[in-house]
Amino acid sequence: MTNHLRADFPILDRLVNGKRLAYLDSGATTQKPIQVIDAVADYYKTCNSNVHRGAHTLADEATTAYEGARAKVAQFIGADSSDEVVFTKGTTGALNTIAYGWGLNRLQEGDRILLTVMEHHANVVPWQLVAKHTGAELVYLELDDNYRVDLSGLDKIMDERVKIVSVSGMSNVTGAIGPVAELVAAARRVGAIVIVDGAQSVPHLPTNVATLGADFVVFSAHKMLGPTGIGALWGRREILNEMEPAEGGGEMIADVQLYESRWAPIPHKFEAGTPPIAQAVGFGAAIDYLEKIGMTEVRRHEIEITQYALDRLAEVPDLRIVGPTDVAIRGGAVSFELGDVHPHDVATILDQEGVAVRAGHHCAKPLMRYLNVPATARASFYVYTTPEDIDQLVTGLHRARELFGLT
Amino acid sequence: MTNHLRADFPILDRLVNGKRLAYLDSGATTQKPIQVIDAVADYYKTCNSNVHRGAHTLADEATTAYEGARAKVAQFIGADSSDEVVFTKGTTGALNTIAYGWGLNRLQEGDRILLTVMEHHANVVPWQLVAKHTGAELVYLELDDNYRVDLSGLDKIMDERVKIVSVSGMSNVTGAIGPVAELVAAARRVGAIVIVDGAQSVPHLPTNVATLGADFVVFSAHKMLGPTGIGALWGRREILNEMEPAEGGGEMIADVQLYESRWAPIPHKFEAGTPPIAQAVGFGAAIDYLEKIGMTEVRRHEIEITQYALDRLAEVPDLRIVGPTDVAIRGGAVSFELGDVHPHDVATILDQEGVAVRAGHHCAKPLMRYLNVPATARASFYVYTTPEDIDQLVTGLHRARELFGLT
Amino acid sequence: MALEELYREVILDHYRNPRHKGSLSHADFHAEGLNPSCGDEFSLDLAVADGVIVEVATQGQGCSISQASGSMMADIIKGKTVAEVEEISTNFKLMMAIEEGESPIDPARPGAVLGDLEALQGVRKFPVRIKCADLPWTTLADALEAAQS
Amino acid sequence: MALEELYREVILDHYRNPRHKGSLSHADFHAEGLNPSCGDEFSLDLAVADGVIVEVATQGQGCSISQASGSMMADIIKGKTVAEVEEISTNFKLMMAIEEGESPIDPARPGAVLGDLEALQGVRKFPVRIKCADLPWTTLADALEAAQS
Ligand SMILES: Cc1ncc(COP(=O)(O)O)c(C=O)c1O
Ligand SMILES: Cc1ncc(COP(=O)(O)O)c(C=O)c1O
Repeated sequence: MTNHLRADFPILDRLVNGKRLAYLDSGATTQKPIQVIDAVADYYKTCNSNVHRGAHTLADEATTAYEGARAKVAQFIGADSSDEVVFTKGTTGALNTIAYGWGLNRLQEGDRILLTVMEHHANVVPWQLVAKHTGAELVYLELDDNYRVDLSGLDKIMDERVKIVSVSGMSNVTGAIGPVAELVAAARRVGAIVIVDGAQSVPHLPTNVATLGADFVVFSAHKMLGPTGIGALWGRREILNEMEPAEGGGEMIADVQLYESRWAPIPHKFEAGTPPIAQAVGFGAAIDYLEKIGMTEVRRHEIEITQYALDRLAEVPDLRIVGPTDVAIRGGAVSFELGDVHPHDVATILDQEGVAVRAGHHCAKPLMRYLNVPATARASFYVYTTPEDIDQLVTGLHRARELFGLT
Repeated sequence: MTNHLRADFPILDRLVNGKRLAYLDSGATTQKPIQVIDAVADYYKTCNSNVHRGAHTLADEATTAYEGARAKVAQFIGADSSDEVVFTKGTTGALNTIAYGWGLNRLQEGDRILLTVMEHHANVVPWQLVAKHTGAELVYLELDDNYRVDLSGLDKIMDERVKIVSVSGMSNVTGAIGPVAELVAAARRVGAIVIVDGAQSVPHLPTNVATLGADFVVFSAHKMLGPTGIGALWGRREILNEMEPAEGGGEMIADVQLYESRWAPIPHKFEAGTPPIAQAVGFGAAIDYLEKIGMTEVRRHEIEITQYALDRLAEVPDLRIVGPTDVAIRGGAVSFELGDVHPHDVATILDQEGVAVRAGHHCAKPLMRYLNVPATARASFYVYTTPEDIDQLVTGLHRARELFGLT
Repeated sequence: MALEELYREVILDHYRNPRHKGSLSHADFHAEGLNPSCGDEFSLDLAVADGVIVEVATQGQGCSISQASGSMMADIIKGKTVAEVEEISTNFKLMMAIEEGESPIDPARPGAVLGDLEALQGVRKFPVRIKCADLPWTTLADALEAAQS
Repeated sequence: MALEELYREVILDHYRNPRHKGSLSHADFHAEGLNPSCGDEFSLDLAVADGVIVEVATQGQGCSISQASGSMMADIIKGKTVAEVEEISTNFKLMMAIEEGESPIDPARPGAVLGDLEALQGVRKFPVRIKCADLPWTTLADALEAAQS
């Protein structure tokens, strides 16, 4: 398995500490193909302008480029129409938009927000903030022995008090795929809305919001070959129509009077201020790139490379995978522990070998506490990852064992 | 007066409708020099990675680049230290951060937020939203005959009920400079905090937050040669320390437990989620570019070009400037009306001549109502603007008069 | 030249002297249109008797294109049946390429199918301005929808 | 090679067998340190009598560098006066280039000024890890600040 895409990614040619770069930190952010880098630069060189408010040619071209990117995002996730797609700062921005726009205006004392212990801080802290303001409370689903969300108590937990269910489509720590379909079905029965934190799932799994059944799906461009500074919030039209905006400012209004305002139609209602225009253009180019590969192929490659990684890691003594080992139920974020070598030491040693991995709590402290691991090292993959990267990782891990005198 | 900077701006070479581009819409967003465009692209090509959370070389380089940009912004505005600078989505994002972080947590029924009728929607709507949630009320200062904020009633208005004063450093419609020093002095007496919407003032006037006396200054990179998708919030350390975060997520926490969390120190407390990293790098490059020119020179050029524009526009019959005509008290956003030719028609006609201007309410509907003009056309300038651009504008305006049969 | 075709005499005349300006004290149907991106406004009062639009009054604020389109619209729909008005509206949208299909108007030989409205054909060369011309017609559609329900 | 210098025998020994581990039921001073960017934790109990640190207990969680640094610190400060401890702390920070100034340690001839701590010099080649080595010392400074006030 060679990887013909790598030539598109300029950074993969560089050396790190004199070694070939094995970039295994795509769960944190992916690298960008030249097509995306150039799309952003070309936008600035040829039609940069503010959008929507202008009657001149550049403004029109910029608006067309920006709205064109929205249409690409909508089509990529199978949305009914572009105006169900709101551009945000990223996944975190999107979750806060829902927490403040929907939660702050509708939740009441006694209402419940159902999360799982595997959520990223982005899907925990906004709900804590809104719970504090509204008097709503948080409830958590736990995990089974296979690192999957344990649904055995769901019927008891899912009652009329639950107004929001928010779950990760794929854990950024264990790689486990979230039980979205099951939660959607259960939430429907009590009329709760379902939010999917798609930061990891949308880049790695084919996603179709029309068949998914959730009410919101949120994700970040920078984790799917796109620029930093932008993400997307997809919402079901009826819910977006009735939801209040979280932020106020220009572009999101129909009228502003001194003491009150009326909002613009969706999606603009949720896009206060000058949006990340060049970033939207880059996001669109990233989607073009992924569409060209095909998301089925992206997933197939990920299963293949993850299987290879799990196999090779199994050869390393003292190494324990923190996550499911069946590739059918997981993505390509592979957390592990290596004997008593602290993950930060693992990362430092690997870095000397040119291998980039994350180490720490991965913005999932509740999960780390739940699993009773203070930290993990994590290797995570994307379309450009090759077996050679994995081999380099394994070599580095042997070096770590040697340095720490593990035998 | 020729302009030796123009060669740095690739877009200025293009033709619009077969004509030389005269880009007079810098108040909406400025064009970007190649130095900024390249800084963003180079970041993606050489050290792209997520920040703060990594123990590998790329993550360290990305963090250094990101925090280096923060230091540049801090130094540019004369801040005591980098950690008083928070990166936001833009001015609008920054104002919402203050409205939710400070306002939502501290305002109470009966408290007052003092604004002026010349504020941009970004400095109106967030306060309306927070007023609705807290029961606080909005109070407005009006304008004098010279389009400046009328301070004659200030002593009566500024009492203990006023908790927040938020004012534009420079109007994006009239160009009038805001009375920041006077409002700071008056606010001090009653213990109100003062926010400066620096979206227009920071790009165009030398700014020193240490001598300004305000508590917050907010601005957008894209209006000062930088990328879209990023802005900055400067806050006085004590206030940032006691202010609650608006958004929750990764990076902004010291600890997250299931039901409560503790925040990271400033500035990270206010930067939930993956920040706009590449955009920060571009913002830093924009500041390098401006520092090389020097903000005194930026202002000097703006006075010169604005004076030239006002002189040449005075030659156009039926043209009325909506804003002060004394360049000492204004910046380079020049709004005008042309007889009964609607501003959108003016803009369309100018566009055919290659001249880009804005037309409409400029996200300042309260001001338009106050001034009783439904819309204006606005020509706005920046460091690359030349007299030739203005001449082209004036030629276009004569053509508009001709097409509308004004004599 | 495109600009001369856009700003024809008849358009400027409707812009400066809008027909049927005002409001009706006894309107049967009322609708208001707003183009949030530019701020143009248009409001419409209709009095309808036996399926015929017997009185029309409009008010608006905006560019020459939106206001002239509204004035011309008021002129042509007065005295027509609701069904006739709907046909006119469709023809207008076809002419302006707002709806897909063959234009009822041969640009080479302007006839009288849409009367003064045909002068708005020049807007087609300015795609961002088409929504200006369309504002009164979406307002009309809102008013008629209310009439139907 | 840099990694061998970083992970010296003595560092791994302190990491695996931290000295003075635990807490004091009768601590005079207590402080907790956290490195939010990596999650490393360190807590420190001190018993002080007549300006002398008579007892030390530490607890922590984190990488070998932060935990070894804490263990070595506990070892060296026990039995010293507060003034002596402050000098050690300064010397440590000079050695690690955390504070600017000439290092008290000649890298060519490791002496006994800082005892085992000198093994941490290898960290200087890994700038991002310096804050790991420093965590126990900032915690110590917090504890001593409480002692002073
Ligand atoms: C005075 C003023 N305030 C606020 C803003 C909002 O800035 P942004 O759209 O970059 O958030 C602008 C620009 O549109 C402005 O001119
Ligand atoms: C599962 C999950 N949710 C949310 C986020 C937050 O995304 P962002 O930092 O782009 O806002 C991440 C990535 O860090 C993630 O992996």
